[in-house]
Amino acid sequence: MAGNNGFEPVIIGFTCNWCSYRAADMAGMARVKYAPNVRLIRMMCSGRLDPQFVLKALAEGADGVLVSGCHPGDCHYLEQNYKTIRRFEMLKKTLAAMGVEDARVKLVWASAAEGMILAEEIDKLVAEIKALGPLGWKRMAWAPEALAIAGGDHDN
Amino acid sequence: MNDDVRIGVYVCHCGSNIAGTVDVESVARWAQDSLPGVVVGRDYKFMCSSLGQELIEKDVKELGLTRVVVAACSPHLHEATFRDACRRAGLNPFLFEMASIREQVSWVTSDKSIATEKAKALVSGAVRRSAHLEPLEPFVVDINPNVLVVGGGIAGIQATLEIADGGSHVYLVEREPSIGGHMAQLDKTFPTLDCSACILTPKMFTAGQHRNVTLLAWSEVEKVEGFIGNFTVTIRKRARKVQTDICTGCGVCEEKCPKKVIDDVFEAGLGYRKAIYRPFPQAVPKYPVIDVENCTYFQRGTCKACEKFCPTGAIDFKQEDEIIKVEVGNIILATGYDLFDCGRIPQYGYGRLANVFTSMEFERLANAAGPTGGKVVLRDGITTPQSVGIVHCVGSRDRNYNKYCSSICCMQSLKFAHIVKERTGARVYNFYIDIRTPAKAYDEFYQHVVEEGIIFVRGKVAEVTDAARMTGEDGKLIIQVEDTLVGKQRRIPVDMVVLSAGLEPRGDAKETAKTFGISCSMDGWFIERHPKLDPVATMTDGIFIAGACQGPKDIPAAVSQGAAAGARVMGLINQQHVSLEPVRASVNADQCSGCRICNNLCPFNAIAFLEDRAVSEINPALCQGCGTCVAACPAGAIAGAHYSNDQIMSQIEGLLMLDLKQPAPVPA
Amino acid sequence: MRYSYFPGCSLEHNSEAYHRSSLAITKALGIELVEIDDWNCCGATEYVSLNMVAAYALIARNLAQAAKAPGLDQLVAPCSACYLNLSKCDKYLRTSPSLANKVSQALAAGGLSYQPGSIKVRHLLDVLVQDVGYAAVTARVTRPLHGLRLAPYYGCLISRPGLRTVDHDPEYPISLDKMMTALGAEVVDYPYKTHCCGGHMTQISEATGFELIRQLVKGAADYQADAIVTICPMCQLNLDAFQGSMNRYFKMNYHIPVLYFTQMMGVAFGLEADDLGIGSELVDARPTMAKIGVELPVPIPEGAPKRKRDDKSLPMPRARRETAPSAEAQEAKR
Amino acid sequence: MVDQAIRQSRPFTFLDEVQNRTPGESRLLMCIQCGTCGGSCPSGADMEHTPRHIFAMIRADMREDVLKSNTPWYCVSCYYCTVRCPQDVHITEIMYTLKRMAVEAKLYDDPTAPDFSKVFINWVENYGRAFELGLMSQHMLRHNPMGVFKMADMGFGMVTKGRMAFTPKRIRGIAGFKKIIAKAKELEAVHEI
Repeated sequence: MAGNNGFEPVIIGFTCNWCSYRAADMAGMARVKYAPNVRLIRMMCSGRLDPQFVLKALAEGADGVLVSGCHPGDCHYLEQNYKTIRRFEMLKKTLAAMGVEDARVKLVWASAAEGMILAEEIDKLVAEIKALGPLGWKRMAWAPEALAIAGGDHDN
Repeated sequence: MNDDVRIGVYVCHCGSNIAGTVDVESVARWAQDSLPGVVVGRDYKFMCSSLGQELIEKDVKELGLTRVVVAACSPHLHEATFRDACRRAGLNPFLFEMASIREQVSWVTSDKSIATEKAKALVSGAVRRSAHLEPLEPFVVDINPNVLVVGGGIAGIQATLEIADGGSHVYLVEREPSIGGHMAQLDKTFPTLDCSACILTPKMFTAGQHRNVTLLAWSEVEKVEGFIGNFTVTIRKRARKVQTDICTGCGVCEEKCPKKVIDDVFEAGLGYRKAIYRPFPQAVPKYPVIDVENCTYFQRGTCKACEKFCPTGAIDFKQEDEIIKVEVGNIILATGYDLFDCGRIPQYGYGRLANVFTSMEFERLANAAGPTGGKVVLRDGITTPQSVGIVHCVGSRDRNYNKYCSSICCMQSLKFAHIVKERTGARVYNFYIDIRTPAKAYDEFYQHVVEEGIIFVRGKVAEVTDAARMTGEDGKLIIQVEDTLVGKQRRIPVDMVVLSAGLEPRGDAKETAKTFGISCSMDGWFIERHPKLDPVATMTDGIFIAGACQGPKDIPAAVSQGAAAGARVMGLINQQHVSLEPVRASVNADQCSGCRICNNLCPFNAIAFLEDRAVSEINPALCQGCGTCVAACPAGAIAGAHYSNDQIMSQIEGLLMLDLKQPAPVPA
Repeated sequence: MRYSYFPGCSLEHNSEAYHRSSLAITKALGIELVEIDDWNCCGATEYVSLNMVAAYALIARNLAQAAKAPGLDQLVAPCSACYLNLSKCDKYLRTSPSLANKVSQALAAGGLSYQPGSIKVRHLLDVLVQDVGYAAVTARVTRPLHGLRLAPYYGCLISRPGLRTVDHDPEYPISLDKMMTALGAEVVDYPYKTHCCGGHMTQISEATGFELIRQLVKGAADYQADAIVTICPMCQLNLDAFQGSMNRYFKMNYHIPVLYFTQMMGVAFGLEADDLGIGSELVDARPTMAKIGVELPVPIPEGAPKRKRDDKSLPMPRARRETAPSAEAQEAKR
Repeated sequence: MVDQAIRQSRPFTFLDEVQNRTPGESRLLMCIQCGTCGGSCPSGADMEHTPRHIFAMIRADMREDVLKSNTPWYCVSCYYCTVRCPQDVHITEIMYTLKRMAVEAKLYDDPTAPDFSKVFINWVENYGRAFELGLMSQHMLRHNPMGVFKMADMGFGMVTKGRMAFTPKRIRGIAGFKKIIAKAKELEAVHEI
């Protein structure tokens, strides 16, 4: 793999239980080989995505974030992924204001049958983030501030 | 983190499925050495085996584990298995967590060291999350014993009868005026060649008469609400324009109706029906419907011949659609298939060349109750063909159309060959790529047809044309094909061509899936819960599928699935109640500021605002656990059980491998 | 409307009539065709048979030349082989990185460069159908081709390769049918409409080449077509120039004129036959042309055959897709 | 990654070679031997082996027999096989590849078709444009001297109708054009797609 000095990004992926996590299952069953850089978290619905999860991931060292759910209109909970879209748009604006490149955070729809598509999208995302290089938020001076935002009421 | 958390980590080899790519021993050892809270890390050949489960149970008891993490396949496969093991060991099953290192690591990664690293990260995430898990009690709901079956083809009828005979009530919804489905159109059924109607009609009749069956033909499901055990289904009963309580099904109206219409559905476009009609004489229910679009009265305002002649005065031109609601505990979908439209392959000439027929047209042609009374003739209605070419795989196994095998066409084509031979003595060619006859007595049937002198040409037909080029071709249809066993291009003149059309998902399968909350495969078939081990269940509890809506299927397979779905539903009904995941949201009233932001977010209307206390409250019976309100609450007052902020935040930390404990000293 | 124009070698000489009629009708329709400066041969089907990189490099040279023209990003080719080669080359340059790399190195050696995807290659028929439209064509007709029975012949290269434009079904295209109908002609449901004319086969194997020509000409004769209408110079050459040799080879006596669709359009637009290059064909087209010199009375349709009382025939399947307008439907329209 | 490594470590087969030398994706591996190509081919009746058979031979590593076959040379590039192929095998492109390989290996039996291409190319390379009269006369004299007489009336017709030029036309930028061709041929020698 030709890379940015061998830079291998770490990406956190948020998937819903019904479509995109099953798409990952499907990609596995089909033995599709794709970039190993994404580590998935299962939630019941992409509507569960709290923007602070994304900030937390980036602040704690992830180089990018993938958010994935059922296709609009196919939501297991009828319409919650439309709320994901709205929330995601707001999140993007916030991230842009914080200087995070647009390509680092990506929203992908994948139905339970679309393992191939999810794998392709992951490959694309990884390639794009490789081209951007590490995010390195953790090393930045104001990272504690971001962490504070991200941490919120999370007592750990 | 809670200091007295004691976590056990179990890494599965899954034979070589995982161990072939991931260094499972090192993952287990590393987990024990480096992950905070982990007191034991083990690897085992098959964690899901009874020995693997016993290993967990033993550790829970002997080492006092308070959390269990298994790194193996997808939780969709074995989460329930390991939760049971925990329960047996006295640990609350929701203190169990799983990492999918097969589907997400070993099967999708080639490099062993990279795969091992990723597996470690996933295990770390699961371990960190598990520390924050809380014990939960499953949510128990009663199961309404009534069942909805959608689709009155053979699979739906079979499911209906299984359940109705078992004593529960079934609402059988059918879109067409009569149940029976595609099977009612067929002439004979392979491999035994018994007459399709003869074996189907008794079943249709029983379903129509059964005291436990409410038959809703000429009806469609509009809306489904609720969840397993408690669905509310809205059904549109379309207006027949005939009062079924007084109609005797005598058929006089049909006789007297002056408007003839080409019957695209039952006769596959090969025959006619009237504007008021029953698709076929043995229709169940026996009442006719008025086809408003073709009825002279509805189009021009005069006629009413049916009303004039109806002996009981059952015609009701003013009848309107009726919307009814039924309460059921389980739903079986048996919505069947559509036939591939042969006109999509222009080089086969269907629609342009008169004597090119589709398989369903041929069925009607061969059917004694069909437009020719069972005579196999050309489109002129009189000429018996001297030679017939039957083309396999039309629209199947072809990336230009459908890449899957439609599975019924080989046997169907062999059956056609036999019927043509038997009734006309014509020379019959079968053009095939592979002959697939894998079920009981199928290959014997193939042998039998070969013995009858049918000619088999191995090659996918390139084109069918009426453009004669050589002597002997004038006035014929010429089938151009490479005879692959000879290795030469051949042009074979015939009188009749039968295209063995493939099966396709219903044109509206996607909408149906959406209505019932299930998913379709890339090809458009409904997806089963597991392709081998759970073929009639879906990912949505309480929704089952049977027959060709799940994939191409012949009659025996469709019947098996209908019966299987019936048995699955009966099992649930007998349990009387079902435990649901306690993944629910709840409001901490002390923290709720009463801003009502969450109120409009819930599509299930589970959130109510208590005016007197000025706080929102969530009804756990209605909540489906998506967590959208949890993410939205500005005060952080809504807790999402099993997917709390704490749990997800810790999983993020774990996945990023933060704060690993110092490697434990090597034991002496 | 302005487009870059790639005439190709055939249109320079043996199919000059196509060149001339194309320019005449596009002018009549208000389209300006700007010939690419110093274009070269597209290599036909020959070059890629021997050298792949060189074949695509010399096609790419044309794309590079076209890209030099300011403000013109659409390139029109009337020759099907040129059209296919140009569009295929652009596609492979976009999808095959190592080929693209080699081709760009080769172009650089000649001081040129081309950014794949910057030129959209289109066939003349496609432009006339999509950008002008049938209605606009009909509006320009001053001498309707009433009474002419035409066999629309697409040939293979434009209809297929998956590089085809939206209008074309690889097996059963209908745009040319509709174009001819728009001129007032009657089209026959020509079963060979996308069959092959044989390409260079007359030069390689007479038996093969002439047999393909025979089928096409016989098919048109069987359908009593007054002419075959073509959109490709190679097809025209094979069917027209070799029709005599084919007749001799098989001891046949077919006589089916082969004309370009642009010539038919020009005639319908009332342009002079000479300006359209009519008269340069080897199979005499005068009898065909004579038919439209005079406005023939439109024959009264007998109407759709009614089902007789004792008619046992079964209904024909009803088309669920668009097909070429049948003679009946056309009659009904008039 | 690993797949690539395995592919590189095992012996290079004729199949690999054909696949590698076809632009885009040949999908040759996907052939199910159904014969749609052979059935659809307008010149299929005159081929020694139908395209389907050729693909089986390629898989059987029958390099010499494949390259000697007249099959690719009878391909008229009509693309019927390609659009009809149920497995989306890029048959016409593979035929071009086989032609190039046959010429390179000098393995065709009948030189008529390759020579035709060569003569054609020769004119193009020297003038930048095709020259039919030169092509046809040169080709005919070499391969079918009698054909010249048989086709004389056709040629005569073409000339009298002004459809045949007597002199080839040379493009202005012929120098640059030749450089492009030269460079391309140099790069042609490196076979990998």
